[in-house]
Amino acid sequence: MNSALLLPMILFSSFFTGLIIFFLGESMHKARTFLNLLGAVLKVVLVVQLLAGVHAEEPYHSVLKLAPGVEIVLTADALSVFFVTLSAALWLLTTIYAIGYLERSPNRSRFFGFFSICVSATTGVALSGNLITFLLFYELLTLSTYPLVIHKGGDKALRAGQRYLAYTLIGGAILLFAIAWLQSLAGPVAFVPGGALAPFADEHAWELKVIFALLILGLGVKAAIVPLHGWLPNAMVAPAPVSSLLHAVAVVKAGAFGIVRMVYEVYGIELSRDLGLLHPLAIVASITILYGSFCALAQDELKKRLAYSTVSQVSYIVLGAAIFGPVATIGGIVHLFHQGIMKITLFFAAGNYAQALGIHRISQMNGVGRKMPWTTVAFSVGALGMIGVPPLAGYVSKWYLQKGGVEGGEPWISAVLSMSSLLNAAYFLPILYRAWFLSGSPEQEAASPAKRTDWWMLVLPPVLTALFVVYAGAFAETPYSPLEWAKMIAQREYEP
Amino acid sequence: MNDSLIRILLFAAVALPLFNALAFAIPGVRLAAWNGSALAALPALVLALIAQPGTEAFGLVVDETGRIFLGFTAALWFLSGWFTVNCMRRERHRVRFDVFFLLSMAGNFLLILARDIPTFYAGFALMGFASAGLVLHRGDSEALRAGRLYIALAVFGEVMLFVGFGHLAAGSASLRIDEVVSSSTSKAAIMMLLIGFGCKAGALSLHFWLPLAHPTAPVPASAVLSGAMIKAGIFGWIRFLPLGLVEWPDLGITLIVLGLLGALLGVAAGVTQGNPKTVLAYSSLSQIGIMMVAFGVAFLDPASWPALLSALIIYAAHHGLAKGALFLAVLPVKNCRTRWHVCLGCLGLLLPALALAGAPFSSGAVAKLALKEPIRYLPGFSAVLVGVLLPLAATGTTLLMIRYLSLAWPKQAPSNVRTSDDSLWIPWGLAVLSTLLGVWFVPGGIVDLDKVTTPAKVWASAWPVLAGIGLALSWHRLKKSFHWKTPVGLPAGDVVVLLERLVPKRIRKAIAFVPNKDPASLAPRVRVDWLRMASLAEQRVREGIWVLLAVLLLALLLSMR
Amino acid sequence: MELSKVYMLAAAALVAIGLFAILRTNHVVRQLLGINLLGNGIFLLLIAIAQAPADAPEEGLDPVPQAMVLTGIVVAVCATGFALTLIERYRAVSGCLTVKEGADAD
Amino acid sequence: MPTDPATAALWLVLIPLVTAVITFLLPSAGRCLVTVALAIALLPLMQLIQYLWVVDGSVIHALGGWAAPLGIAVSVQGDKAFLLALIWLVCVGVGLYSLRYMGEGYKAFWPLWMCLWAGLNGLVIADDLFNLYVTLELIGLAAVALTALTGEAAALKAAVRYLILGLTGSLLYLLGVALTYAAYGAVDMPTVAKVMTATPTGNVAIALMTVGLCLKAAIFPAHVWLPPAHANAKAPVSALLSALVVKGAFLILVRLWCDVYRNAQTSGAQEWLGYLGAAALLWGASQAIIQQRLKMLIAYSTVAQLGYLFLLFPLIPTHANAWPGVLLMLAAHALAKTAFFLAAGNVIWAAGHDRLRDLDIVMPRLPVTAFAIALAGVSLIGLPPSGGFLGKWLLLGVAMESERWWAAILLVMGGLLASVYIFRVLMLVFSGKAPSDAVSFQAPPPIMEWAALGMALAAIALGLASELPLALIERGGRP
Amino acid sequence: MKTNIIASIISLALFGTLAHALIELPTNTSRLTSLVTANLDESGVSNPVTAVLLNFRSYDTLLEMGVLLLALIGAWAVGPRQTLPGHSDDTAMLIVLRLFVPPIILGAAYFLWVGAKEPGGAFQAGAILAGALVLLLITGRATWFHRDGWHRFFLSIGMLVFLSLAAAPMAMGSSLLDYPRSQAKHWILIIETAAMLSIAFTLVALLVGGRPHCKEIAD
Repeated sequence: MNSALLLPMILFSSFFTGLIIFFLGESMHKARTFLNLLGAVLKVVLVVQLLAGVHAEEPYHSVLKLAPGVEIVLTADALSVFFVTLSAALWLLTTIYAIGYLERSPNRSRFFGFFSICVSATTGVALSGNLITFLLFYELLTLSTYPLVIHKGGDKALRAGQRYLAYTLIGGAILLFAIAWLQSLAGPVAFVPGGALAPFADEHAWELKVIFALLILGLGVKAAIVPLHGWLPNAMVAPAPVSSLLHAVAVVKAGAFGIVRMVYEVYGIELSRDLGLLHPLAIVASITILYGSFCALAQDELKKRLAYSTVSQVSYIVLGAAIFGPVATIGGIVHLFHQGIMKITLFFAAGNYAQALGIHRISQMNGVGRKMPWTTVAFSVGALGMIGVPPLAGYVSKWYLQKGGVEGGEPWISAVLSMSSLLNAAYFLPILYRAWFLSGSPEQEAASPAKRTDWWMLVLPPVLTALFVVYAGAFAETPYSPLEWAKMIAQREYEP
Repeated sequence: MNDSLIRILLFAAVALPLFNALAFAIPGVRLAAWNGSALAALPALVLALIAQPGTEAFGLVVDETGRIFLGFTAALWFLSGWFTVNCMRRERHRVRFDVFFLLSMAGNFLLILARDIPTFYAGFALMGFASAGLVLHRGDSEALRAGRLYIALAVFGEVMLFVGFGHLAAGSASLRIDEVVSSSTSKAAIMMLLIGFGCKAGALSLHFWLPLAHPTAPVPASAVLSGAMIKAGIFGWIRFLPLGLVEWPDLGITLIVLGLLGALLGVAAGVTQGNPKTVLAYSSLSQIGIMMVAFGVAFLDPASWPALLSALIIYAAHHGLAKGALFLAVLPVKNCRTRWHVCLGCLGLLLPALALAGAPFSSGAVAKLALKEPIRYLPGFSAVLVGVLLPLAATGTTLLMIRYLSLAWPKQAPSNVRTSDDSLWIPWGLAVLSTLLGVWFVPGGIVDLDKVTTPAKVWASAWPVLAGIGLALSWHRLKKSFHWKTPVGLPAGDVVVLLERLVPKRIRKAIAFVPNKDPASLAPRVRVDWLRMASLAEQRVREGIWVLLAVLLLALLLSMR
Repeated sequence: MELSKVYMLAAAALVAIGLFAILRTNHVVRQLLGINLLGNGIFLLLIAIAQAPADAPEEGLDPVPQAMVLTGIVVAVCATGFALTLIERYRAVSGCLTVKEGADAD
Repeated sequence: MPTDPATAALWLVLIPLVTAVITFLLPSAGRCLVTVALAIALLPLMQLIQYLWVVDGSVIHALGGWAAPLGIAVSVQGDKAFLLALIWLVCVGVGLYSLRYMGEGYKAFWPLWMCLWAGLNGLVIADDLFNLYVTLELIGLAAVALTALTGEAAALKAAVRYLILGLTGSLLYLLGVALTYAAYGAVDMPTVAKVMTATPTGNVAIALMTVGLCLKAAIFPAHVWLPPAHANAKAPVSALLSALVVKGAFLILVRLWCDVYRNAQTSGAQEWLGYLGAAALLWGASQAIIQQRLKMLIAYSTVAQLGYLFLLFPLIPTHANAWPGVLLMLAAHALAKTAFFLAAGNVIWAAGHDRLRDLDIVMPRLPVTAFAIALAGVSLIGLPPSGGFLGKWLLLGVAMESERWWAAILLVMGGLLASVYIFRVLMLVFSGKAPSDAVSFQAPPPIMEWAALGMALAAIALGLASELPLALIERGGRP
Repeated sequence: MKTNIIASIISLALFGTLAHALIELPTNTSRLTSLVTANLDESGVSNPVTAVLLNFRSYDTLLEMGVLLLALIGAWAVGPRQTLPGHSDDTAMLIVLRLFVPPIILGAAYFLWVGAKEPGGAFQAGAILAGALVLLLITGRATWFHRDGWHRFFLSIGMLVFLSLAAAPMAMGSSLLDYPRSQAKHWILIIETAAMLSIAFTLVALLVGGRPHCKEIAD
């Protein structure tokens, strides 16, 4: 497949299946499942090919000219492929999980249609080559995830949807304003390793600072940075596959990915440091990390607690970007992947509990380990990974972040990280303790999970991702692990 | 040939317990795995015996100290594993206990054999969390309290280690322990690591989980907890602190003071305890205190570190084996079947107790003397301090041992009570034997026999024991004549009782402060009057359209002047 | 001031009166009358413009404004005819001839 | 077929007129005649665009062989061709929809619509001020007649108010034309432009013309007739009115200020139009948010979107990107608004009413219409993939270059306000209410739903495949 | 009362600005009279106004006829259904009919013909003819209302003829409304007669208002 065609193929493989699914009737289960899986598998295959290509430093570039100074550019560099692989792999698992999860629920064609469009939007965000393309897919992501958030209907969902829209659209508007301003200053800005704004730094220093603040504000909404994270816990009203997709793969990551892009490929790490942008960003990220974990302590609803934990975990990525030095970058970028797989495991498990035993609150989770051993094992692996227990993925990213922090001359970062790990332990370990050691009240004991023929659809994804968490952590040094890829990214980022 | 054998053994040491634990998950294989937990420690034991120091494989290494630590730890795990097989057969959550038992074993071996920081830290964390399972095993409220404390301290310790390792490895590219320790100079790292490993070892001010956790855990678990896992903290100090490289006098002194205080507190609190296992826990506390003194000395006078190292190794080995034997004794001794069993039990108890107290010709004496040797040449008042106080600690230990014996004296089981079955006696017996012989046959022959047998040395190790016995006898007579009741015991885990009353109220209030309500419900519905006001405004514009157009016309004309 | 200026001012007056008639009432037929007045005022203005300027009387009337007036008148007639029909239908349906800015928003 | 483009454009005026007369003669044959007319009109349109593609310049054509100041001239250039194509596309969409919507009744709809179409085409290509008055009148009367077509009290009242204000507006415009003739001796735009100097009569003329045209274009203070008229008319009619009719007057205003009265230093006055635009943007959106009826909401959204066009009015002659941006904005709004009104027609066809509060049972059962509303909404808000976004993007660039921060912020704010009322409608689709048979529901015919969706897709396509239209607009210079 | 004051203020202001603008009018503005007289002989008519109306600016007139037809269509679409006055044999009316209708028709024809030279033409003739038709209408003899087909034909004859004659030159290669210079006079005459007819009938139809109630006119 020649290289110019591969990127649009990846982008549209899930888009077209999504459109077709839209118009499938509700009753056509087989056709819909087949199309879903076809789209997912096709995308994974193409992404693998892209992986090989980018590893071999092949150039991938396709352009669609819209207007003077407005071009849709798709490129595939190491960072974008990293995010695309994450979204493609996790989308395949989430699709399987969603098919099992929404077994008998209404309007599934609509759900899977928007589901596929949302992922193609995420791929678009990853593969975008310049700011305008990024903005295009960033807004498309908002549009395609809104119907997913309010899929269940009912005024609670609608209210959550309203909040979600209010935040994301305002964020999008700010981003639009900032990008337009940037374009009026520096012409159409493309993503160039090492940043493209250096020549404009001297006379526009002040404006560039304000624009950076606006960009972070715009992206911060999706990356759930503290003052702008309000929508995330409320979006938990969505069904489990959606909240897992939102938190692990699509929306939240798009925000964090955007911030990483801005710092490294629009402003460039040196310019950001010279303009003194990194320090405030690091402070904001740290506040988010601590605040998110602290709030998670107080939540009794399982998904709400996971949501707040996401708020804090995503800011690790931002923190990684905000510390000058390749080691911290590696930590930040690899956490992009690790947080994805860990958080999606937790949400799959949460979804299983809700679906099989009707458990939504942590107080009801006593003795759930015995009843659903595999799911709870996956949940435990995910939770321990989140805390940063060594052999698992979370430890690797925290280790690099902290090492980068110390080397980058900011020791307070290791204090923040350790404080956050403690808080993580404080809100995850009680859950594990309830699941494994306590036995539930008599009627909970009796409520055995409804035996279903396709239970594997629900249990297999979390176990797989849990295994992947262990693989990414324990075998971090092997050639094709996320850590190696992150090292390659950091190396390309700092070398040009 | 034996090189590939050693490589297999290295791998098996860590892998066997792990796979054994995982085997439990698959229902079919469960039965076979059952008695596997005993054999899981064998490869490590064999490895410790035959491996030459310095062999490396799969990211694991067996060096000098590692080999000895591995030796006595593997022995202890093997014996308590064997003990578990027999005593836990009828327990309710048998499978869960075995899984956690095997996982802790794997973690322990991994951290001893680790070559680089991540592997060490992985082993340490695995052992930490798995052993929490052991502590929580009984599941009643007391176990829950001890377990929560244990986990809290374990996590705090790990986080400290995490930050410490970060600072330690800041400069260097590679993560091998030896390279990293030698290259790093950051003082913060040393402090962090001290605290981190202190939590695990139960150093003073971080010790309050120990007297609670050990008694509530089942017997084999507490044997391993007290014997092997505490030593992991010591092993961590030995491995990671730049002893012999950095001279840090004030840290040395604080360590010495803390050590001695710990030793004395251990004795003071332990004597008044009612439960034999708690007494033993406090005795471990005091022994750790003594070891801390050694580390303090190392910081004061880095040159003395090699000697101190060998002393510490012996001391750790001796304490591990003795404490293991004493803990394992609690169950079989309680209700013996026959009189013969009773006297055998007495013998079995006396020997390790004496060894622990440091009676002459026992492993304890050897260890204590080895420890005193380098301290004697210390400059200044610290030498005196150590010279006098160490023997005092020894007497304290003797007192504790006597208290323990009085509590756990073997009695003939009355006819109606089920006696402890004989299978328990064999592993216990072996444990006692190992305490006696172990130190002597320490592989590599660190100990040279002649030094111990000189009369001066004999007397030096004898008088503290005798003083201890004397004190106990006089105390006993006084109590009888004045009918004193034994004074009310300090509640186990003294400091924690205080903490529990103080802290929780504030924590709970802080957590409640976090907004848990759904913020959307806060926005009052304001739409209605807005609606009326807006339609009125539209009305106004409709009526006043011509005025507005006239104003527009005027504005256009004026602006064109 | 020559005759054409007088006509122009008269035209301006007619326009003003027409506008006044439209503005002061919301009775639709009166407003329509006002519109016709306004239209005639404009046509008068156009004719006044068609007058030859004082300094070149020989040129006579400029036919283009006259043509415009003719077309304007036809358009005005059509508009008024259609308007009256519409108003008649409006009265038949809603019973009143005024378009008050009533409370009902639409 | 004629070779020179101006004649092709004139065919675009003649075809609708002829169809109007014939449909008047044979009322029952209205529907097929109009479809034929729409098909035939494609020929001259294609030829016009193809010709302009080759010849990069504005073509002026004297009608009846008489040169400009005496006779009437007609000119065609890139942006006018784009507008003619837009008008044709909207008429095709409305036509397809009305085939089934009007059915056998309302025979007068077809000839009135054809007259409207002829008037619009005439207005776009006209170069003569008086001719513009006649086309304005033609459009105005046709629009009022179409509004009153339903015959209900509310529609008639709206039609009467529209007529009164419309007639006043065009007469004020005529007064302006008369004064211009008096001041500059000609009514032909290029001639007047050449001889233009800042005389008091000229100033008064342009002021009067602006007020008249503001009334016709329903810009902020003069928007009062628009919502009732557009809301109570039939769906295809309100689509035509909102998308095209109000834009006609705006186009004349642009021609007047940017071509004719360009060098009579009137830049100060144009600022006022910019402020009017800002007021319209805010007023329209805030009113739309609180409306209780779907079509009123859409009508007020038109008032708001017109604000976009006026916002950067003063910059049109000076900045390169301004005019393409405005045109793209105009086209995207036309297509999206047509889709929105046609979709509203479907909803009313299905539910029998358009009270927003009770639509949450009906909307979930109209997936295609909901999708059309969603896509149209995306373009109205100005979210990326759509034409609306591209227009807004270009205008943002212009606003930033000219340091008009308030305009830039308003552009972005407008989008946000629009999203409030758009998603208010879209939320109804996800109400999750089970379809109860207590509520009467009559599924609209598929062609009507697909027509609405087609127009919405066109609005989105304008954003993606915008290279062609933008190149067309660049052909033949700008105002 | 308040609206009166506001209305008067606004209209006075408008009067003031208009007066100011008109007084300031420069007297030497160029005019199109000379141009018209120069091309008058080619236009095929001697009356300059008719020349401008039907030749130089014939496009305006074409659109204006369109507006006329549009107004009618609108009125019929919107207006209420009207009932035509019944057939009256009142002798006085008969006498009036016989006395006035023929001269009016003759007068209309004269005005039509004289338009080429003197002020007159299609619109004036149409208006006069409408007068005659009104007389017929009042006396219930408006037979053409009852035959819908013919009635629509007469209403749209003006537009039909004008459009065909306007489009003819395009078919012959030259542009719209470009009458052949030589026969311009005849073409204008044909257009004017057709226009007169349709103007007359439209004015009467507008007078009636909506569409009349008749048996054979299907709605």
